[in-house]
Amino acid sequence: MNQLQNFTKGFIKENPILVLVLGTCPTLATSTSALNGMGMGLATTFVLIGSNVVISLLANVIPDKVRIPAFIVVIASFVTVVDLVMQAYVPSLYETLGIFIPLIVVNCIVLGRAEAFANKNTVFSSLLDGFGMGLGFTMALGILGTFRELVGSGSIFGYKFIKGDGILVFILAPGAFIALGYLIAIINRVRKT
Amino acid sequence: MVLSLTLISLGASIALGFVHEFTKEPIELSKLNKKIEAIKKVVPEFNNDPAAEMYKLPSEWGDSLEVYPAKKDNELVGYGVKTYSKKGYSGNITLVVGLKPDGTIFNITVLEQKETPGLGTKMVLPAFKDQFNDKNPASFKMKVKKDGGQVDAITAATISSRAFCDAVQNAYSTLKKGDLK
Amino acid sequence: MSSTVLMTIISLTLLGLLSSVILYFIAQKFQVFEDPRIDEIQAILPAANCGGCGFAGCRNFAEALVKADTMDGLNCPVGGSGTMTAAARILGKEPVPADPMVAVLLCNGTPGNRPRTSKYDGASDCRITHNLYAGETDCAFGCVSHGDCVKVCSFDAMYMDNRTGLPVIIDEKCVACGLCVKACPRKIIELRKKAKKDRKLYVACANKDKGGPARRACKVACIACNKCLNVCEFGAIKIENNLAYIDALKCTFCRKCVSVCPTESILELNFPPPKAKAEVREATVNA
Amino acid sequence: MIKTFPYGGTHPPDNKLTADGKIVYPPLPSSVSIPLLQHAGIPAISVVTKGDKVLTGQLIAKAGGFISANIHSSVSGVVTKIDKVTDSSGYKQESIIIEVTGDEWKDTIDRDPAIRREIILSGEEILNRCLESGIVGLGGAAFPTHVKLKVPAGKKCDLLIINGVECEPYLTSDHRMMLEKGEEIITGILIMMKALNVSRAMIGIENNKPDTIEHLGKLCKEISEITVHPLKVKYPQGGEKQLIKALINREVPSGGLPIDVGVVVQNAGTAFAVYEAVQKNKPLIERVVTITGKSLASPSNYMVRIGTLVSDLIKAAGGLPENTGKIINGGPMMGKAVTTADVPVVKATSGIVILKKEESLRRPVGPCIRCGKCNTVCALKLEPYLLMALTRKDLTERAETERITDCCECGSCSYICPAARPLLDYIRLGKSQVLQMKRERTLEKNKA
Amino acid sequence: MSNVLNISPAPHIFAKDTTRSLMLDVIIALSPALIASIYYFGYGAIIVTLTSVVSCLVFEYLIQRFVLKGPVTITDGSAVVTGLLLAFNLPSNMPVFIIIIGSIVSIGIAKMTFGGLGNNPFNPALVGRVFLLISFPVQMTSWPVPSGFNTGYSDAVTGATPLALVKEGLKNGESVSDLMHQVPSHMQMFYGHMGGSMGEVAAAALILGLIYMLIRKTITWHIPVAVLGSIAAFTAILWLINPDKNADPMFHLLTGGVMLGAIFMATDYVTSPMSYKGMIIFGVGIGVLTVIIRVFGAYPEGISFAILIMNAFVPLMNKYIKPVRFGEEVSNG
Amino acid sequence: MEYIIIIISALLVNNVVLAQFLGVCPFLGVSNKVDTAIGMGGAVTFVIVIATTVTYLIQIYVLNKLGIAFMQTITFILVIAALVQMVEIILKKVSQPLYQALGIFLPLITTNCAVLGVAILVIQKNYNLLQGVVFGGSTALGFGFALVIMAGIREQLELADIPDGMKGVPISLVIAGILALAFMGFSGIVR
Ligand SMILES: Cc1cc2nc3c(=O)[nH]c(=O)nc-3n(C[C@H](O)[C@H](O)[C@H](O)COP(=O)(O)O)c2cc1C
Ligand SMILES: Cc1cc2nc3c(=O)[nH]c(=O)nc-3n(C[C@H](O)[C@H](O)[C@H](O)COP(=O)(O)O)c2cc1C
Ligand SMILES: Cc1cc2nc3c(=O)[nH]c(=O)nc-3n(C[C@H](O)[C@H](O)[C@H](O)COP(=O)(O)O)c2cc1C
Ligand SMILES: Cc1cc2nc3c(=O)[nH]c(=O)nc-3n(C[C@H](O)[C@H](O)[C@H](O)CO)c2cc1C
Ligand code: SF4
Ligand code: SF4
Ligand code: SF4
Ligand code: SF4
Ligand code: FES
Repeated sequence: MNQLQNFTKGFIKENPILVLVLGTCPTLATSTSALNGMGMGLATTFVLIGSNVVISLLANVIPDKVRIPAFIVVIASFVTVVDLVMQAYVPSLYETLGIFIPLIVVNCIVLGRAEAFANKNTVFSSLLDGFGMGLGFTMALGILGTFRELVGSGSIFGYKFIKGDGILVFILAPGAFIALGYLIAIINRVRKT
Repeated sequence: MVLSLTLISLGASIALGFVHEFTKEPIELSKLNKKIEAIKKVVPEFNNDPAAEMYKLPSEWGDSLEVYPAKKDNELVGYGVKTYSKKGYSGNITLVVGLKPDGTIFNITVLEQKETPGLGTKMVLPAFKDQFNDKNPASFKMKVKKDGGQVDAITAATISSRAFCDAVQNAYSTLKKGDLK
Repeated sequence: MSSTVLMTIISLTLLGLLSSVILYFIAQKFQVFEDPRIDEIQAILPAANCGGCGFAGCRNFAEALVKADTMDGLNCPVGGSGTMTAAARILGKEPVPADPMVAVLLCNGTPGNRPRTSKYDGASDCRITHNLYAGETDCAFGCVSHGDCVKVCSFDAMYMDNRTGLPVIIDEKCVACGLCVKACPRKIIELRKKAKKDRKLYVACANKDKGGPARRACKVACIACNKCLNVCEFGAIKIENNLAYIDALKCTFCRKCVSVCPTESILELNFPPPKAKAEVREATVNA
Repeated sequence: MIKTFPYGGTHPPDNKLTADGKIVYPPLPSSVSIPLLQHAGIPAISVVTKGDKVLTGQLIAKAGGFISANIHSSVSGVVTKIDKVTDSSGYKQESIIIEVTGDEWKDTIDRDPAIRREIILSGEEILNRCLESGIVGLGGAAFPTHVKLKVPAGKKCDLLIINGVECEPYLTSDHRMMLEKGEEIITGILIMMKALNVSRAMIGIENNKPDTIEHLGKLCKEISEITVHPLKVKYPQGGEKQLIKALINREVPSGGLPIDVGVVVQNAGTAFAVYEAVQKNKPLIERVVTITGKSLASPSNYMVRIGTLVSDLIKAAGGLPENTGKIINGGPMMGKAVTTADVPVVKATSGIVILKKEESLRRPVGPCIRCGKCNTVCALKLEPYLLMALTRKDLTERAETERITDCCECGSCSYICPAARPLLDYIRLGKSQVLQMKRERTLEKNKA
Repeated sequence: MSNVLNISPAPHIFAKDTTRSLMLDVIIALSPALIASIYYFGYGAIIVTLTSVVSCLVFEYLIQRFVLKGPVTITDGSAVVTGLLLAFNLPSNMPVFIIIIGSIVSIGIAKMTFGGLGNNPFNPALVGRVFLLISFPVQMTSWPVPSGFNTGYSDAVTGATPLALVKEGLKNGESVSDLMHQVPSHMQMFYGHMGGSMGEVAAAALILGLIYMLIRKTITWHIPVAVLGSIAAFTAILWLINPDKNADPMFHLLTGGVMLGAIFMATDYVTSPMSYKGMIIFGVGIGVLTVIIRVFGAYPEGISFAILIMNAFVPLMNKYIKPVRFGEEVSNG
Repeated sequence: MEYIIIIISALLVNNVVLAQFLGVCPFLGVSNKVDTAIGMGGAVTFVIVIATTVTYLIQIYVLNKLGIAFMQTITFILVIAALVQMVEIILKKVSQPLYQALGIFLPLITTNCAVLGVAILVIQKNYNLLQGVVFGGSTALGFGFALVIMAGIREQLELADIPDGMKGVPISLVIAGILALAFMGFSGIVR
């Protein structure tokens, strides 16, 4: 597979959220605003790239039988790094994302990529794959976050341009589900044609 | 194979141990900063280290509140009182209330709240919280109008507004009992 | 090195050790052996899950392929010979060549050809109509035009022609999965060997009534007059149950039968002009 | 309180236009077509060939097996051909076509109208006579009566129920029969009781036929074994399961037969046919048919020779009205629409209903609004909306566990549905698919 | 050829009721309440109703025509019912754009997404209402006070509803007997002289509608009786335990959306169980949840939530609560 | 009382899936059949209760004692992964029927973020062990509850004609949205 494809397939074709529907929890929880969504996306991207690279490096030395626990250790380490670094340098974002930072560990995308891709591919391909997937994730979160922020509170990236409130539901739980539902439906349609 | 996993764990733990070492201080610092920043916002200009001079006062509810005296050239210019209320719509509301030495409210910031976005969260907006500035709880009735007070509640978020008043009142009463002349 | 770092290292290493031991034992106990070739073959199958191979889905077919001794009788009509050769290569077996097939409709009962004798007013479903009665015309064998076949085709290879009231098969899209054959309650869709340039020559009729009633019911019905049987030099035609049938494996496309058929029930498609009868249907509609 | 079955049911407008029409004997037709399959089971086998001369009442086709029935010529004449003729099944069926030359009866038949009450034949002989005479149930299913009157080994029968309900709108053939041939019917009942060896019989009649209830009640006054029971008007009370439930509160188990609860149900007309066969040695060659419809000039009840074309009857009833949209063989709830008026009357034909164009069309189908009305009217407590949905999605196995095969095809669900869903259309299809699946399953089992 | 007969499987005759006639019955049954609310709230009621009904119809048309590209069935009347009921659930001074958003949600999200009439698991009008309640809490909780027929719309005098007043009062430690002086008398409430959503205030008019629908057999008694009965029973127990902290059952029945919900919204065919047993359980569930939310929850009124929550259980009820088939459990005596 | 509040809060008011967004993937993935939903609900409850107990003890007696609380994530996930597999083994030995009912779901649970999420939340909320277990158990029941309702609705919709693009995940999300909307009615029942 060519390298460009490794990079771009995460955007639409195999977009982790919109097509594979993985990692739904952080998607729903952290897309209350564009900024939060993208923050989460970038944190996940970092973990993805890191774990993909390390795992593709180690793939040959890890025996098959302890593959999964080994992957988990690697991934969890990166997550802890992100956790600590964010706590230190972007404390306010860290607070809003809350429990969903440690939960990157169980985000199926990360483990899934490690299993399905990094395990079998070169370091460079894995890096591109992780980066692309991460960006796809970030993009989807960004779109969802922007939409929810726009209709939910009438602002974009915190910049408010309508007076009063938006349609509050959209920054609450029900709105998250509904908005993601329609977003995926639209993507389904677009992909079909 | 047991060995390889052990080695990976070893590698990971070494890396993590060091990252932790590196970030330990910035994390402490950022936590501290948040407090200091908050205090800076709510009291007149000062040049001491309120965090270092922090002391605790027993509150009416049996526990104690942190009080941060702010001094300019060793003269008391105000107090930052870290206060809270459990009566919020969801979870506790934690504020830092800045009071001048005479008990007049200088400014308030919200440290922590988990209210509903778009409803209770409006308490962080100046439109609501700034109505307390320059009011002295001794004369100002710290209750929402619905309950016979003078505070304009956030529309459709009376509960949050009440909790806010409650927290402010708590700060004032605590300070008054202990320190305020 | 601070004590925290030390603690970290010791505890995590211990934990890693412990869990690796646990997981190792578990892994040993629980390895379910699954032939990796199943995955490989599934990967090359079209993933249409149409059941054209006779199995519940592509995965089941892959399992069957891996298990089977020879590839005899195992064929994925959707993937065609390319896929089957690839599968054979993975398995190290001989591919069994299967002729490409295509679905054809053995009925030409357009409204012009088949006068309507009643009006159906029940649920729109071929099977229901078929269970109820002979249909809107006097032909109890022909298409009842509710498109059950079209509904099941998952390759968009069929549509109902509103003018003729008959399903039309799009040769390029049809993969010969046979779903329509199964769906049709009148059993009037047949999978025939695909000829070059999509040429087709077949008796487009399924009426097993005797000549008279058949003809009365439909202008282009096969009346079993035996003329085609007699003119065919290749023994490709047989007549059973008052109905002629042209064997696609023996037919050479000489087209002699076409001209002798008194009812024009032999259809020739995709032949070069002048005798291009692809418009037969339309012609008869307009009539 | 007046009896009825407890759950479900509906009440379509009666429209019994011919309730007061005495049974008319129409002129003989010029030819008859007698299908070889007009009963439940396998077709009869023709014993005549083209050109044969036959007498009225002569055997022309022999029962093709145990569940099958003899067929007799209903006229005297010449067999012109044996050919496929479209009958009310909607398909072409093998039939014997006889050109009528006169009305010469076979001389073994006792044509004396006087009533013979005395039953001389033994139970065994009665069964034989029914078999010979080609008697089948006239209530609709046309199940061979000799089979039904023979209680299977291991089963017990303690009651005969006579179905005089006639719950179908429009139809009045049983009504008129019971009114005009009451005594024969009572004798027929006694004959069947003898064959079944039971000492009790009940006649169930819906309340909308007070004259019949009174008439039969009077006739049965002295006969303590037979009682007449008025029933509340409710469709489908004529269904045997409902009738049994209404009369004696026994529930035929799902998938079972009335005999499983010790009951045999026979139609009132069947009792008359049994009487004629046993006492008069007359085979089943004619029956009462109601020809009716709002647009028809003179709707009435006719005593019709089997094989007469419906078109001939309609002519007798004033001719086919201009705006006819549908001709139904049977009642409007369960009858079959026919493609042409040239279909023959068969043993099971109880009536011909003619609907005007505007009455004959279905309403446009809408989505199911889950109103539950279909569930409420289903006397078998099925969930028709669900059965239809399952069939539409080809979920045959689930349809089986939802007991689709219990459906008696009464049509109440389709009748009531406000969204005009073709419920029964799909349920019928689903039933056939479940049966197919079961057949395949047993095949599979036998193979293994 | 001209006289070709029609053929269809049996049966060949049909009952008179159609989907449209049933919907029409509901509309007729709703009209007393509509008249009452116009009487109490004036032009506002008319504007809200019109906006809601028209926009429901328009959105159903647009979606069927341009998004689903299927047949257009707006004439079946279900969208009108949804529109009416949505309007009935709103204050009579609702800004028009919010009503339109409510219609989009009702028709677009809650109904057409699932394939239109008959497929939606949740009551469309209530989804619309709850969506608005949470999105626009301010507008959704300022209730115009009935003032005879008035012509004001956006400037109507607003006040709290009896439920809200009592709830607020109880929270502040006042006793029920004190509070009862602040709210209209039971008789006034019965006739609808109180603040509230435009269609729900006049219990008398709603009961009239119930009687009509029962006579016409549009609905059966099971759901309304189960809802009202369980609310009465539950609140009676609370009231008997502590009459000073809990309002009497009559108060609970007459205030808020209980009547409207029990009679018109819990009975929606599409979103309620099929079997009578299921209906009773459904109704009791609604009753109990309503009281729980009213007494313990943040919202003064809970019936819309209660109905929606019970809607979610309907498929399970339909799956597990089935009629015992004829001949399934034979007990022949 | 305190426990009742924890239970109601976790079950209804702050339902894991509908309000807290944990375990959404299996909620969407394993909700097409009521029977499997019940199985999954049971399996998750089982694992969560055990996992919270073990992780709680590890946090208190290992991580906190050693001053390495920041290692929470990595230890918890390893423990959970090992635990799930151990449960699988033990279950197979101890109870065959239970294994057959829950076994197929166990591998799915490791990557269910509800399990790790609850373990972390118990620590964050400063619960004691019993509170933690009750919280974990009722959270898991809340998960099963939502899952079963969802499965019921989806089974019914299987017979309906849903617009093509909405089939599968999108419609499930919309249903979840409306459910979340309805569950907001419980807000305020417990603070
Ligand atoms: C989902 C939801 C979130 C809410 N959030 C808050 C909130 O954060 N703060 C608040 O005071 N009220 C909140 N409320 C509203 C309260 O339940 C209550 O209705 C309101 O405070 C009544 O106050 P009012 O008199 O100002 O209208 C919320 C309601 C709902 C349904
Ligand atoms: C829905 C339904 C309605 C029926 N209505 C009648 C009826 O009105 N009169 C009748 O004699 N048989 C009716 N039958 C047929 C009876 O169930 C039963 O088969 C018949 O009475 C048996 O008598 P037979 O064998 O003499 O025909 C009906 C059957 C069904 C399924
Ligand atoms: C079916 C239905 C459900 C309702 N649900 C609610 C609700 O959940 N919350 C609410 O505040 N109002 C709801 N309302 C409106 C209330 O009944 C009422 O207008 C308002 O909440 C309080 O009015 P009251 O104090 O007169 O009861 C509903 C109305 C209806 C008809
Ligand atoms: C008795 C009855 C009650 C109804 N109640 C409602 C309702 O509460 N909300 C609504 O949107 N539609 C209602 N409808 C209309 C219709 O059933 C509803 O829009 C469907 O849910 C749409 O699929 C009702 C219809 C009937 C016949
Ligand atoms: S036309 Fe028939 S055989 Fe061809 S792809 Fe479609 S269903 Fe299969
Ligand atoms: S070919 Fe068969 S399935 Fe297709 S429309 Fe005709 S009758 Fe129906
Ligand atoms: S036709 Fe079948 S399903 Fe319908 S009501 Fe009658 S018995 Fe029930
Ligand atoms: S009667 Fe018709 S609309 Fe009503 S539930 Fe049955 S099928 Fe659906
Ligand atoms: S992200 Fe939470 S379960 Fe998948």
